[in-house]
Amino acid sequence: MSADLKPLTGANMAPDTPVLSVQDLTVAVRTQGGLLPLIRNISFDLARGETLAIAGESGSGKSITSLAIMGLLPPPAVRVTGGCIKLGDRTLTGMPEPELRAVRGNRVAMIFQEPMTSLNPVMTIGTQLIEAIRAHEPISRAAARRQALEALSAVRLSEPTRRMGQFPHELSGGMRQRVMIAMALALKPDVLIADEPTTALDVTVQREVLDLLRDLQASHGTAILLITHDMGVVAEMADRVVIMRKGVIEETGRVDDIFAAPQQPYTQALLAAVPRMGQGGRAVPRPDAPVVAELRDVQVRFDLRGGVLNRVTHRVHAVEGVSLDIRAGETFSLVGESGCGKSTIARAIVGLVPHTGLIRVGDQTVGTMTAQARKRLSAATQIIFQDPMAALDPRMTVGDQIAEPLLIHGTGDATSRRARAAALMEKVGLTTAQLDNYPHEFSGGQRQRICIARALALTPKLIIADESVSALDVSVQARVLDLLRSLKDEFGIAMLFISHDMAVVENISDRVAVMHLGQIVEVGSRAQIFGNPQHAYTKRLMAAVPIADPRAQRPDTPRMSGDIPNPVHPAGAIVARHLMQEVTSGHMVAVPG
Amino acid sequence: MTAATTNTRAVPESAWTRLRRRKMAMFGLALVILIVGAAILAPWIAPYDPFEQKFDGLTMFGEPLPPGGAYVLGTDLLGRDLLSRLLYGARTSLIIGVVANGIALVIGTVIGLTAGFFQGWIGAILMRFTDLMMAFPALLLAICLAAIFQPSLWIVAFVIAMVNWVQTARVIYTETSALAARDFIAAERTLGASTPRILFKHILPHLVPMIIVWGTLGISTTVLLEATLSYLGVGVQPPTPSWGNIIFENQTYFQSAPWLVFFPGAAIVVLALAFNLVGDALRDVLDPTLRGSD
Amino acid sequence: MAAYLIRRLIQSALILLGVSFITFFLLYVLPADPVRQIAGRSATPETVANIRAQLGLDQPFIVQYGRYLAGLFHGDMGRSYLQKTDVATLIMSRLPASLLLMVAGIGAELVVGLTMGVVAALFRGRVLDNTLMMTSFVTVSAPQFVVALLLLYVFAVQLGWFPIGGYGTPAHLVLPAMTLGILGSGWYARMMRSSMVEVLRADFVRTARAKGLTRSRVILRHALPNAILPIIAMIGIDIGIFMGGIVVVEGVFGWPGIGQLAWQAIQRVDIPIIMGVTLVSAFAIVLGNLLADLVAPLIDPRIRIR
Amino acid sequence: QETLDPNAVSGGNITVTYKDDVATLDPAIGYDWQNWSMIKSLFDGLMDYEPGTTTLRPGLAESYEISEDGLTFTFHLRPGVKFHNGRDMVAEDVKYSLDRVTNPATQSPGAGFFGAIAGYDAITSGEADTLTGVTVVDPATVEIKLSRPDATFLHVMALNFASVVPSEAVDAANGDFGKMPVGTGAFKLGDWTIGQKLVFEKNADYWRAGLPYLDTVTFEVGQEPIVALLRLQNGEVDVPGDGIPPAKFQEVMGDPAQAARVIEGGQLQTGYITLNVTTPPLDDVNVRKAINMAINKERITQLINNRAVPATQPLPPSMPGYTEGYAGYAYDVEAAKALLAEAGLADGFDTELFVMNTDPNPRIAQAIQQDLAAIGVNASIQSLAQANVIEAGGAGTAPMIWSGGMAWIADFPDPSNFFGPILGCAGAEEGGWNWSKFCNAEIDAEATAADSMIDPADPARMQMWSDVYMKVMEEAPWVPVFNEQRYTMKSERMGGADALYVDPVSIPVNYDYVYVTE
Ligand SMILES: Nc1ncnc2c1ncn2[C@@H]1O[C@H](COP(=O)(O)OP(=O)(O)OP(=O)(O)O)[C@@H](O)[C@H]1O
Ligand SMILES: Nc1ncnc2c1ncn2[C@@H]1O[C@H](COP(=O)(O)OP(=O)(O)OP(=O)(O)O)[C@@H](O)[C@H]1O
Ligand SMILES: [Mg+2]
Ligand SMILES: [Mg+2]
Ligand code: NI
Repeated sequence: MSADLKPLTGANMAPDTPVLSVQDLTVAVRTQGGLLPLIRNISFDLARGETLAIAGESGSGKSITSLAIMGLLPPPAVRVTGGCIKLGDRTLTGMPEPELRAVRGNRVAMIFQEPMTSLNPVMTIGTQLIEAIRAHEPISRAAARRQALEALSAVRLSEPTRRMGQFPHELSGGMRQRVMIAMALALKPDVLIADEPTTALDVTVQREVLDLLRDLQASHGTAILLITHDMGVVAEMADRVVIMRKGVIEETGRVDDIFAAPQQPYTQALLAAVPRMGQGGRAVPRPDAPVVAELRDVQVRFDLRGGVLNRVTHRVHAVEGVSLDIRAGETFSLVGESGCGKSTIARAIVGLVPHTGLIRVGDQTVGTMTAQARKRLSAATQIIFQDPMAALDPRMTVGDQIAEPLLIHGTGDATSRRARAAALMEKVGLTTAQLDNYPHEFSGGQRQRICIARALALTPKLIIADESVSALDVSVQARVLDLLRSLKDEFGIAMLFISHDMAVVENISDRVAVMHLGQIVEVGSRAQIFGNPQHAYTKRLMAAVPIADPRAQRPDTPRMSGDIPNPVHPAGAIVARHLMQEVTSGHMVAVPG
Repeated sequence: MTAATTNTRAVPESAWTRLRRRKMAMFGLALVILIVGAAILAPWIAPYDPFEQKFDGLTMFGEPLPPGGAYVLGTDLLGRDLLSRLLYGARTSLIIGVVANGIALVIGTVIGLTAGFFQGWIGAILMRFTDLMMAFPALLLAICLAAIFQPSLWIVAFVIAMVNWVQTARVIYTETSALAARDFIAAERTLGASTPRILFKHILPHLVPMIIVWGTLGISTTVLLEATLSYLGVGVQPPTPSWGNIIFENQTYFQSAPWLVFFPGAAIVVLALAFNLVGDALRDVLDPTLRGSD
Repeated sequence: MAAYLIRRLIQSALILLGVSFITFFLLYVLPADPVRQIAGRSATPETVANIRAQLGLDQPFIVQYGRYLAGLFHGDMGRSYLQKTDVATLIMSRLPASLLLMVAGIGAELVVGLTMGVVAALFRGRVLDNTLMMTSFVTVSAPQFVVALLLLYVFAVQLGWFPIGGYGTPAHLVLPAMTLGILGSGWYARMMRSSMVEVLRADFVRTARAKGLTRSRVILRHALPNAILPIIAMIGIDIGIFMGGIVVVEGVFGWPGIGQLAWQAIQRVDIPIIMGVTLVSAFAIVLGNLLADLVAPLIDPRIRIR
Repeated sequence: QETLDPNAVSGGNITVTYKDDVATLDPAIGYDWQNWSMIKSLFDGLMDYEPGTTTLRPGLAESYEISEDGLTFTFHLRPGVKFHNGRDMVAEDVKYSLDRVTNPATQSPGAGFFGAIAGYDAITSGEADTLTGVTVVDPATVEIKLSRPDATFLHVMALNFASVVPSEAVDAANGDFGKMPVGTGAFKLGDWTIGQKLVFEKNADYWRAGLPYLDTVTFEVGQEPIVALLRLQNGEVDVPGDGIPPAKFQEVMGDPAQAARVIEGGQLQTGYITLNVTTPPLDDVNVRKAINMAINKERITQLINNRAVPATQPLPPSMPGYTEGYAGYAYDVEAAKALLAEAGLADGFDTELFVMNTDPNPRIAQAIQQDLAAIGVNASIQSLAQANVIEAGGAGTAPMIWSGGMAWIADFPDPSNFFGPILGCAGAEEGGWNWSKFCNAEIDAEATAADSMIDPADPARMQMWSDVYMKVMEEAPWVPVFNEQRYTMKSERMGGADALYVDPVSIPVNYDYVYVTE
């Protein structure tokens, strides 16, 4: 693709005029009580070739701001009530829909938060790209196709020609996000708005997407408006940053300045909350503490059926011979890229998926269980699911849901259960007034805390936290981590912590296991893994973590553009197991080969 | 989400309070009450005996009388007062449209829910059975059952329930399978919740919107199905009136005596609509994600 | 794919077997005697017994059913008691008409219903939406016979646009298909509306708009195919409902389909015809469901056939 | 021999519609409303009727002789009659046809009519495969011997069931003769699209010179009566086979132009209620009489737009043997109540009334129900499919049945036709068509005696039949309700005497004699 810039609107424009200028923007939602502002008096400029980051906690109005720029505020309730948005010398606010349509995609493009749902599931990638191009350029289908292919190559998607004919569900999250970027960049827009482009991706993929954005910006000179709550991403990507909170701008400035000397207390708190590698607290390996959970040669396979008799033809080897011990009072972390089998182990421990091999929690062997044994197991171990929204029943009040385990286990009466639910709510930092609210009325972080409260209701011996903080913004994340840590100390609960965020893992763990394709490739104490990573895969994971310091220089990592490694094998196939070798006491590494 | 949580309501409103605020729902409810009331009070409010073939109810040539005059909605082909027959017919039609349809919904829900939740061989057997019933001509089944058992209102209601559960079962099955795979159900399992608890406390409430949609659509179809059965001679036996069989008895007269088709037809539409208004509102009110949007 | 088809066909065969058994049983216990119909009013008891024996109706149920099945496996659906001719011939001469009507009817139903649903969804909460949803209730509550006659009266008799009943040309098809289309559209309108409302909120629709596509393209190319997905399963269910409702429409429009054949056969307990029509319509339903399941992945690539 | 209509023009096509499909055109089997007259035009029997009347005349037999004892009939066949396939019709064909219709393998519903022919029992029991009573004297002469005298035998020979069919065509059809009929009639089957239409073509070689007038007759089946009438009004249909639907009756009669094309005629039909004499309390003759008195026949005829006349006895007025001046049981509620009280049922009783489920029968049943309620008899209605009502009637489980829609249009114009299967002992057994299960040996004997008389029109015989029916009325196993009148409508261009359109045998119209005027 050529590196020359698309001429900006109008010849009369001075080179230093901002491409995008937002002045006093106010967006309000119409409610029964009148207009309720969502964002107030937002102003910022975006210069050519610049990256401006908008950071801030969840619900601060970041997405609303970007949607206002695109003219895509959800009708009819939400609309712009004041201020103006200018693209070059054209005013976008109040522009009639057909004209606005010509601007969208062509001059301003947007990448949405959710790569999984932002592409039309029933259209091929190619069609979606081509139609975007042809909506703005009167060119033939063949020409548009060529252009689309170029765009796909530009985002370094492997086998672009084949991808053109594929459907979104056939691509991984990272690949879909690249398609979104290709689509946004195919028309060489002046401004690219990226709303949390990497939140849903795991570290290694996040790394690649960020690199890609930077490269494209360098070659096209596109101005990027980057929305994120990850301060690491801000530090790495942005030239300037806008900090938002509750619909207003708290602070604006150059990235270096803000990180070095934040002016507002909120910004200071935000930055303080960012977990950084190498800042882990005391780690206390407890080799003598009693074993709470014991896994021996655990294996989980999912059958894929087919054929006339619907017999098993393939199997997903999700977990392949995993053995580990979790001791009382310790935090054991499991890390690894998406699809490596972390959640499956978690589910096997609580008996949600059938397994072979031995899993013992306390004195309870997990397997085919009677209803009574099931209940006893649930009293001993609890899981906090990856997605808190999905794990709560949307049609039951949170109070009832927190009290439900007590009800199931026949503890206390209605009033005492409610009192306990109220106490738990307070323990996780929510108010008792919210007991009768429904899950959708809470923010993501709050929901996660509700899940924690529910998990604590039975005071289990082991809590499994599956990616419990990945989707939260830093300030909330810090609060939840603190909470988990204090609960662990208070009740002596053991914790299996699953995450792909190495910084968080380093902060919270006592011991760490690294998983790859269903097997553990390295296990040891936090110090051993982070201080002396042995396996190539572990090293790559470490390198992918963004550093929340604009001055830090990350060494270049080799880029991959391949698929997620595939754990599917034909039925009956035997998968080679890694041989583990002890490096130092308690630090085991898979022997390469 | 912060903004949304700041205006937390301290006292949650009951579903009824919220329902009461909706004008259309209240209108629908009023209609339902009106119809049910009319059905119950038929003997007191009907101007004439619904079975009496009035001497002055037909013209010399045996034609029914049009609306107006002594017979407000006109008379039928036997010279009976149409209004009185409609009022009494409401009883039959309510039993068919509400009770029979309700039983069908319950059967469909139970089968769909069981099959969708347990999958495995129970699910397979139930769904194959459902497929079989779907492939089986409902009308033939109805005719045979009714002929074997001798038609009466309750047999007819039973027959209608027997043929009408199939579609509901299919739809509920699909929905339940999807629900059962969701994380919050897994969460319930890890909490040690019993199967009945998961089914009734956590899955069933999510099926309510679907049940309401099929239930309200089912009202008019079952009322008409009863009429078809009457037409085939296996429905509610004459002279018992039902809205459906009034239409069917007189449908060939739609040109010469349109009132005989129009009024009962309108009654069915109003009944279905009334339940729909209430159902729609109820669905919204019971859906906590829509709370505050009213 | 082939394996899937074979598996489904085996399943279908089992379903048909079940249908044949139940129907045969119901007809066996039905309080009506086909021999009386055949023998006529002046027949002596000996004649009646003789005919009963000839038809094998004096045999135990299992023997009768076994014979019927054996016949079926040899492609023999038996002979009509009263028409004294092969049931297969009778059905085959009428089946094309029924299938044509069914396809056209479902087509009309979909066109009318889906359009109503989409329009209602686009104008959600406005007067047009309410009017359309109200209309959908009227159509599901309307008696078939009356609607059929009304259309016939207005469009054929009064306006003379179409022939008054009959079969043969496309013009003949319009009114019967329209009747079925109007009557069934209400269901689809309601389903489509809620499906469409949901899809219009989806992220990918926002993406499509962000690309600067025209409104019509966003609706027709992006929202519509996705909104139709849940409707496809409905069509499978609908074929069953359809087969039951076709009799009246065939009657009014003089459409020579199997509905009329079945109707007469039921009135006169012509068991071989009833069995034949039941099996053929069950087959159509099973096949329709299979087709719906095969079409679904064409529209939704996420559904994979295994 | 044949007097042709001087106004008649040859050629043209008419369109006739029916709701129900034509099941078969096999004369040995067809016994439906719509195929009866079609078969009449495709086939001929030895005997025939004057068009538009109930007067017998020779058909394929040019002449016939009856022996003194009335047991031997000798028929002399008309020479030069050809089947549609071109072959000459001979005496062998007559014998073959009679053998065929009586052979149990044919499953003819009309076999019972031939019970008087010698050897009938042997063939029905399977001991013989030919009727010993039928002999071919020479190719032009057939002799038929009866085992007992049968005054109605010539009528029987005029029935469709006695039609002469060519054996080679029956064999060639391989069981499907009903779909590929070959006869000697005025028309031959042209085209048959199953479920849609049949086209009859003129038989150019028809033995009645000059007939038929029409070139073709098209029958369109599967047409709802109300739609057929709309089409008639639109000029697309010439004769609606199912008549004028009740819903349209007043409209048609109210318009003079249309009313002028309506033809009214009598019909050999009686609508009645059977009272099961074996079921208490209907086994009490007083109860049956009370019920007879309770029915308001005038009102019931009004309900069907006065398209009938109230009946007093089983026979319709146009049937020979009808008792003139008999008033029957007059409508008298008080007298009825008194009779009931006498029977010890002053408070009435509960019973069931079975009825076939097609309009207007359930309506009539409701009117009957109301009349019964007036004397305290509480009858619940069982409105069922035809086959179920027939089953209940045959099994004797139905206390009362309204006959509408299922019976009884006479097969031939003779009083005996209303007795045998429906009022005689033979039909009273399990499964028979005598739904009142009325069996009186004395009356049966008198009926047999009347039928044994040789001359069917003998006034003494008519008197005997009149007696029989009067005695039946004494016992009151039926409530005769009305005799339906036929109302047919025709298109403007249809010609021919009105009588042809209300032909008592060829319903709805005698295709051989009608013509079109344009
Ligand atoms: N359609 C809507 N109607 C009413 N309020 C809305 C609507 N969409 C968003 N809001 C509110 O506007 C506020 C800002 O939302 P926005 O989506 O911009 O947050 P955000 O900063 O992007 O958060 P996140 O990091 O969670 O994506 C929130 O309080 C939210 O509840
Ligand atoms: N029910 C299932 N049927 C078939 N395959 C499954 C099933 N559940 C999980 N898998 C597969 O098993 C593998 C491991 O999945 P798992 O969810 O454990 O990964 P993970 O490490 O938790 O990934 P992530 O970080 O994305 O959550 C994946 O390839 C996944 O596709
Ligand atoms: Mg956002
Ligand atoms: Mg996971
Ligand atoms: Ni490896």
